[in-house]
Amino acid sequence: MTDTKSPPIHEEKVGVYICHCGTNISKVVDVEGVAKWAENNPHVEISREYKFMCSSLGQELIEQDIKEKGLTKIVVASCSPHMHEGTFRTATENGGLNPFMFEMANIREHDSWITDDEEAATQKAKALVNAAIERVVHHQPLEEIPVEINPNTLIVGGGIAGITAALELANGGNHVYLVEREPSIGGHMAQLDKTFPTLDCSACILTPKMVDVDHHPNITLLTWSEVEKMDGYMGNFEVTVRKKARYVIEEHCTGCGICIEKCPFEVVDEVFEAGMGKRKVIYRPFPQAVPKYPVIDTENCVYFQKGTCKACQKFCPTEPNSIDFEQEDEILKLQVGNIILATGYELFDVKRIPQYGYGQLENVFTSLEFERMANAAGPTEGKIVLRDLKTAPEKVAIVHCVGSRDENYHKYCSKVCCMYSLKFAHLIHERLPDTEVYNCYIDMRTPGKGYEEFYDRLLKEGTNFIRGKVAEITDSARTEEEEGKLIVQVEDTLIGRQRRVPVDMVILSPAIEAQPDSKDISQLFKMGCDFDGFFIERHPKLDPIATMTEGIFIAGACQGPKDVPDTVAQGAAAASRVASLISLGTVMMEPIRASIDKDACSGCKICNNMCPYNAIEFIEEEGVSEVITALCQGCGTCVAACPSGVITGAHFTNVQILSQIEGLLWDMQDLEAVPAGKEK
Amino acid sequence: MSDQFEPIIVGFLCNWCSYRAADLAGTARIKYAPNLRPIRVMCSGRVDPQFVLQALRSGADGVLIAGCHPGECHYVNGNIKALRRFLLLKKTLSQWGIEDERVQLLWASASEGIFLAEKVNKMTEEIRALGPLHWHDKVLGGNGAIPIPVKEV
Amino acid sequence: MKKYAYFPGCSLEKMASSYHKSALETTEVFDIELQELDDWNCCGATTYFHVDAILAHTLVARNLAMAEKEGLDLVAPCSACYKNAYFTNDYIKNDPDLKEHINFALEEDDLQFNAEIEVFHLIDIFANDVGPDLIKEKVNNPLKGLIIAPYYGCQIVRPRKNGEEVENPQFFEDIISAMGAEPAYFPERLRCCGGSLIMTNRVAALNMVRILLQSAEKNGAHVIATACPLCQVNLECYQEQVNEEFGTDFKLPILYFTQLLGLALGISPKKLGIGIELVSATPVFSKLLPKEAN
Amino acid sequence: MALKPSFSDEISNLLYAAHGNPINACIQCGTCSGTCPVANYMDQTPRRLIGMINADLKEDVLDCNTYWFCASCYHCTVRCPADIDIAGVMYAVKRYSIWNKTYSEDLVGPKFSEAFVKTIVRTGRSYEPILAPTYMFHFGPKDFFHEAVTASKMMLKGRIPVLPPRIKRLENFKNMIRKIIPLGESS
Ligand SMILES: Cc1cc2nc3c(=O)[nH]c(=O)nc-3n(C[C@H](O)[C@H](O)[C@H](O)COP(=O)(O)OP(=O)(O)OC[C@H]3O[C@@H](n4cnc5c(N)ncnc54)[C@H](O)[C@@H]3O)c2cc1C
Ligand SMILES: Cc1cc2nc3c(=O)[nH]c(=O)nc-3n(C[C@H](O)[C@H](O)[C@H](O)COP(=O)(O)OP(=O)(O)OC[C@H]3O[C@@H](n4cnc5c(N)ncnc54)[C@H](O)[C@@H]3O)c2cc1C
Ligand code: SF4
Ligand code: SF4
Ligand code: SF4
Ligand code: SF4
Ligand code: SF4
Ligand code: SF4
Ligand code: SF4
Ligand code: SF4
Repeated sequence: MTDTKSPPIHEEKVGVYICHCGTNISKVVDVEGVAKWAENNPHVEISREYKFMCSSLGQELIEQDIKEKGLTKIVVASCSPHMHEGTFRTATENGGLNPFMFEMANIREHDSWITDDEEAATQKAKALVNAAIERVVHHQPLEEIPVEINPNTLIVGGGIAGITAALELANGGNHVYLVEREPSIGGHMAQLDKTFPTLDCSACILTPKMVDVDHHPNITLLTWSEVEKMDGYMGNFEVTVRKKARYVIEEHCTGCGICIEKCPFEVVDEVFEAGMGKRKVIYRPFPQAVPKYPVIDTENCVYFQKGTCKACQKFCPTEPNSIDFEQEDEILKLQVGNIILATGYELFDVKRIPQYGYGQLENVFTSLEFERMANAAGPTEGKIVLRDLKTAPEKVAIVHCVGSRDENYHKYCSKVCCMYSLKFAHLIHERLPDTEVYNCYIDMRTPGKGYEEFYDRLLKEGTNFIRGKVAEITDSARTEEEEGKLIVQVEDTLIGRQRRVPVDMVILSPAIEAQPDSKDISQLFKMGCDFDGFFIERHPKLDPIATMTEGIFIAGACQGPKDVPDTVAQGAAAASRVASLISLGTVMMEPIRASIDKDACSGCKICNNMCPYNAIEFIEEEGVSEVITALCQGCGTCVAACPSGVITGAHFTNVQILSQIEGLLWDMQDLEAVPAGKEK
Repeated sequence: MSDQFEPIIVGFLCNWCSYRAADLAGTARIKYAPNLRPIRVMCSGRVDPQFVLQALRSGADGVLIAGCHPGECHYVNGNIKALRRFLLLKKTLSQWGIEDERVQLLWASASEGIFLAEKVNKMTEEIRALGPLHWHDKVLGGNGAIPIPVKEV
Repeated sequence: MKKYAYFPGCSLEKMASSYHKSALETTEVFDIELQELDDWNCCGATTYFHVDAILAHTLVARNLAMAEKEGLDLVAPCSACYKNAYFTNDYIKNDPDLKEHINFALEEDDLQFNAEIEVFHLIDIFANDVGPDLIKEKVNNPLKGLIIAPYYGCQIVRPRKNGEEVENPQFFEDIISAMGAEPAYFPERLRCCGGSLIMTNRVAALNMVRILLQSAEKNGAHVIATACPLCQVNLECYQEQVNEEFGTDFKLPILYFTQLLGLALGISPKKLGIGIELVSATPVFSKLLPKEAN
Repeated sequence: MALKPSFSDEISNLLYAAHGNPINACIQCGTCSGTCPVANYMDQTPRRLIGMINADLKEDVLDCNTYWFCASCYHCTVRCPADIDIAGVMYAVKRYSIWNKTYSEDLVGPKFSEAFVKTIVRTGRSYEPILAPTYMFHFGPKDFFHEAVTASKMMLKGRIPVLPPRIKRLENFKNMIRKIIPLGESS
């Protein structure tokens, strides 16, 4: 290890400051004794004790000593570095030293507060102080890393989370690229009928926002597009986006929809209509889609499959014609400073629970199918009917917790399904007043403003609530009453009896799941996702928007199941986090980073896949590895892993930690035959 | 201090979880064995086996490595790498006759102050029962050769 | 040729001799040898577990150990035996303490069990080793026109926990189709027949049998196929009692799947033990469509 | 922890080697009871039994017929969202009750189990005719009649053996069992 910037170790002049913290420390630790003892360490120039080191007088003491006594390193033994490391680094800097020439010994939280044994506490304090001294002499000056923030932002996912974030940022004058992989933005909210608990029409509140996105001068909307690659780091990301061919030229198309009308072929719409309705082969997912341009589904298009048809092109009234069968995917490279991921959720595949009969018993529906059915713009124009599309059900059962709160599938609670199951009950009461509704639930989870009141309303509307998780749904009738019905078998746990409830229709409320590709997405964006596939936030309470990777933020259901109000709050919060970075222009990053001594690297590549952030690159030409400083988060995993020992973790170097270990064990050395502590 | 043997345990505590757990134990004034001497590392994944060996060599009777629970690592999965390294290291240590109790790995989140304190107490008791390590007699047989640090495979 | 250690279990000795016979006949067609364990002991069905779990595991392990000694995987035709063997094997694999305890006892019979074998149900052999395609190939007397209700019962699929396999298995249906017959829609096919309750709670058990018979009959089944002697006895021998108790009129023959398969393979009914049923299977065969002349 | 293990601890300890979660993980969802084909014949549904064990209601648990009526079909076990082996719990309570002889006299289950086990321990194989009288005694007259009729029909079809089968290495076998449980040495 070469020390180029610091004086040779023996010339270091360390100042040691032991804090009483009123009596918090001195009650148990012999502060004076420790201070005096520390003078014996050959590196120590001066050792003092003081009542309150963090007070301005305490800080001045340090500054003065640096200036007057020519101190080169500072040790403060007081509280946790999580408390005052910043304070004393500043004092060190004010004294004229690099702020990293400082080390803190925690003799309060880790010592005086955990024992009443004065002798032991004093001994431990000495060890901690000595360790800090032995460490600090190896400290190197470090500079915080300034990073300029590109003011453009990428938002991935155009659900209500992405839309909200995009509008917030764009309204503040920042440019946004909004990438959505479906032909239209809107996400799941666009599929819903009414939204709980106030029952506003989903389209009525969403459409205006979608239109705003469409017209906003600061938003570049890229639908039918996907991110393929992300390079760079906070402030300077380069993102590669594939804009899939629509086969419709956006510049010419007026969105008149004649092509859709004229296309002679229809297929079942598995995405937007959740399989409940059909769409043409050239289509817009729904009438209010944004953007308005249709897209050709090449897999089903007769022209693409068989080479004839072209009806859409024939009838397109624009000049020049807007249909272009030769169109190709476009690859775009975007430069952005920050990224917000708002990729939302998927629904649990209810076929994984065969005893609920979905796919086998025709009148078992999923919640999303029911939403489409209840939607006035949906396939049945809002009529609630069985699969035959004629018969109104006389009895409906709604099954809660399908795939949620279940160790066999997902352990977590999906949070929104109790509420929307109540909403469904209400919609049925409203449209089919004579129909009986049974909600089978384990616990009714309605925490939220106005939510419990909504539950209360449903109780009064006459919904039959059965507390019990449905065991199975069958068409195996055992009595006359059950003949021709779906039988919901469940224990009514409040009376302790198994019941068989014959109904005409069953609605399953499946778990909210992470997107099936969320692992890939998290790797693409070099951040983490949890076991269930939801993106991991930096802190579950105090930083639910940021991720462990600087410059990448998350919002909405991609972070965990949530309803629209929570999603909107996160979308706006993510936008404000990005906005504050943009307004700073340049941010300083902690210099705790790894670096590789290229000359000594053996090129074994072991470190390459150690790094959780993929911050280590192998340079083929030179046959060595290199740390991309801006991506490195300073965990030190690679440092510990390198068999050649050529990676240095700044501020946590091997020599610093090894010296700290020895300093810590100062009182044990004489027990050992061989004196350790040789420089490595 | 009483006359009984007081083992010295060097603790490598991860900055995000276990170090904070130790802070919390202090803030909550939980009383536990002062035998643990903590060193802060950014991540349990930073704990190089040579640190553990150095601590034992320099007179520690035990080493505690503590990090975030699996799945909660601040750096995605550094703790899993620590675990892997730890298991390898244990193999070597047991070949040298070093008892299992002396080197332990622990998951403690920032809120688990009491848990950490209890673990430190337990470990202190366990090592107290074993007695001092006497590394040089035990491992080197007095010949001064330095064992090769265990590396990732 | 594939070879397995065969653990017939107590009921196959006499009560289900037809299962025993037909199992041997049909496996032979597919070149599979079932080598009966020498001096096997009763595995206790479920009852041992009422008394002592370790005893139960030990008794099962004795049989397993004998199979292991031969270097063979174990096949059991009875679902209860299979379940016991499967779980004892599984538990011993995962619990070294249990293994030690059991081997301590097995010493007395000069045995040792390392849980290095696998345990299969007889029907697994036909579903996996043989497979529906090969069955189809060997069938020379397809059971055209016959509607067979596949009765899985409990322990072939449970308590193993492998998702859809458990709640929506298809292998029995596939075997039936391969015989040239039609598998009946049988929504209660996974429901317990109450076998172990017939002694302890007769009415409950009879009602459970009734539910199964009712479902099979309603869905047009001519016969119920089982893969377990306990299920067979329950569904067949108690039919009369069910009729008495509930005023029903069930006359559903209950045959082992190996008997039906044997017929499809052209083996004579006698060799398959057909003829000793309490509910005669003869009327069933009149349902068979005449064989096309070719 | 208390000095004397609670009833729920005792039952948990009896779940020897079973897979799954401890029974206090139960969320009282009722999937087990909703699934159970025998639930409507039981004094308490399986869910309630689990709840009662967790509440240490030892007397009430042992008094009810639930665990004797369990058919060991394992349907509850595979469906339990808390991954509790409910069928295993039923066995554990059965064992507890047999060991402590707390079952009520009019139940057939425990008698049957004991008789069955005795036969096997004596011969290594099970033999229905020997078994039948031991438990049939506990049937009501109507049940007994039914059993007798069914059994004689089976006898006619040659489906019940006349002589009890025995295994060959019976002494070894008995010694083996002695190592696990004390035999009443009645054989
Ligand atoms: C049946 C049902 C009823 C509901 N009812 C209500 C209700 O009444 N009230 C309420 O408050 N909440 C309700 N919710 C919840 C509501 O749907 C969600 O809170 C909300 O949709 C979450 O919005 P989001 O933007 O996070 O995700 P999403 O709506 O899922 O949007 C995500 C978007 O990202 C896109 N995307 C995904 N991956 C990528 C990628 N890799 N690249 C580009 N784009 C991508 C998707 O195509 C989608 O457009 C209901 C949910 C369901 C299932
Ligand atoms: C017993 C208990 C335990 C909890 N535990 C948890 C937990 O474990 N985890 C969790 O996530 N949440 C917990 N919570 C909830 C948590 O306390 C709240 O979510 C959180 O404190 C809300 O923060 P706030 O800033 O909105 O409000 P507050 O914390 O109430 O802060 C409001 C501030 O505004 C000041 N103020 C009020 N009016 C005026 C005025 N007119 N002018 C100037 N100042 C004013 C008040 O003095 C106060 O300082 C708990 C709550 C309780 C009651
Ligand atoms: S520096 Fe820390 S220990 Fe010292 S007075 Fe301030 S808070 Fe207390
Ligand atoms: S007909 Fe032409 S202009 Fe009209 S929507 Fe279709 S492509 Fe666009
Ligand atoms: S070419 Fe394709 S999209 Fe166009 S009308 Fe024909 S089928 Fe429809
Ligand atoms: S919100 Fe309700 S229905 Fe959804 S998982 Fe949670 S408890 Fe179950
Ligand atoms: S582990 Fe070390 S030697 Fe190997 S490539 Fe990385 S830096 Fe180079
Ligand atoms: S210190 Fe951690 S984040 Fe930085 S390069 Fe090494 S492994 Fe990656
Ligand atoms: S299914 Fe499991 S969690 Fe639900 S009540 Fe039964 S034991 Fe409890
Ligand atoms: S195992 Fe027992 S309790 Fe569980 S469902 Fe079957 S009969 Fe009921």
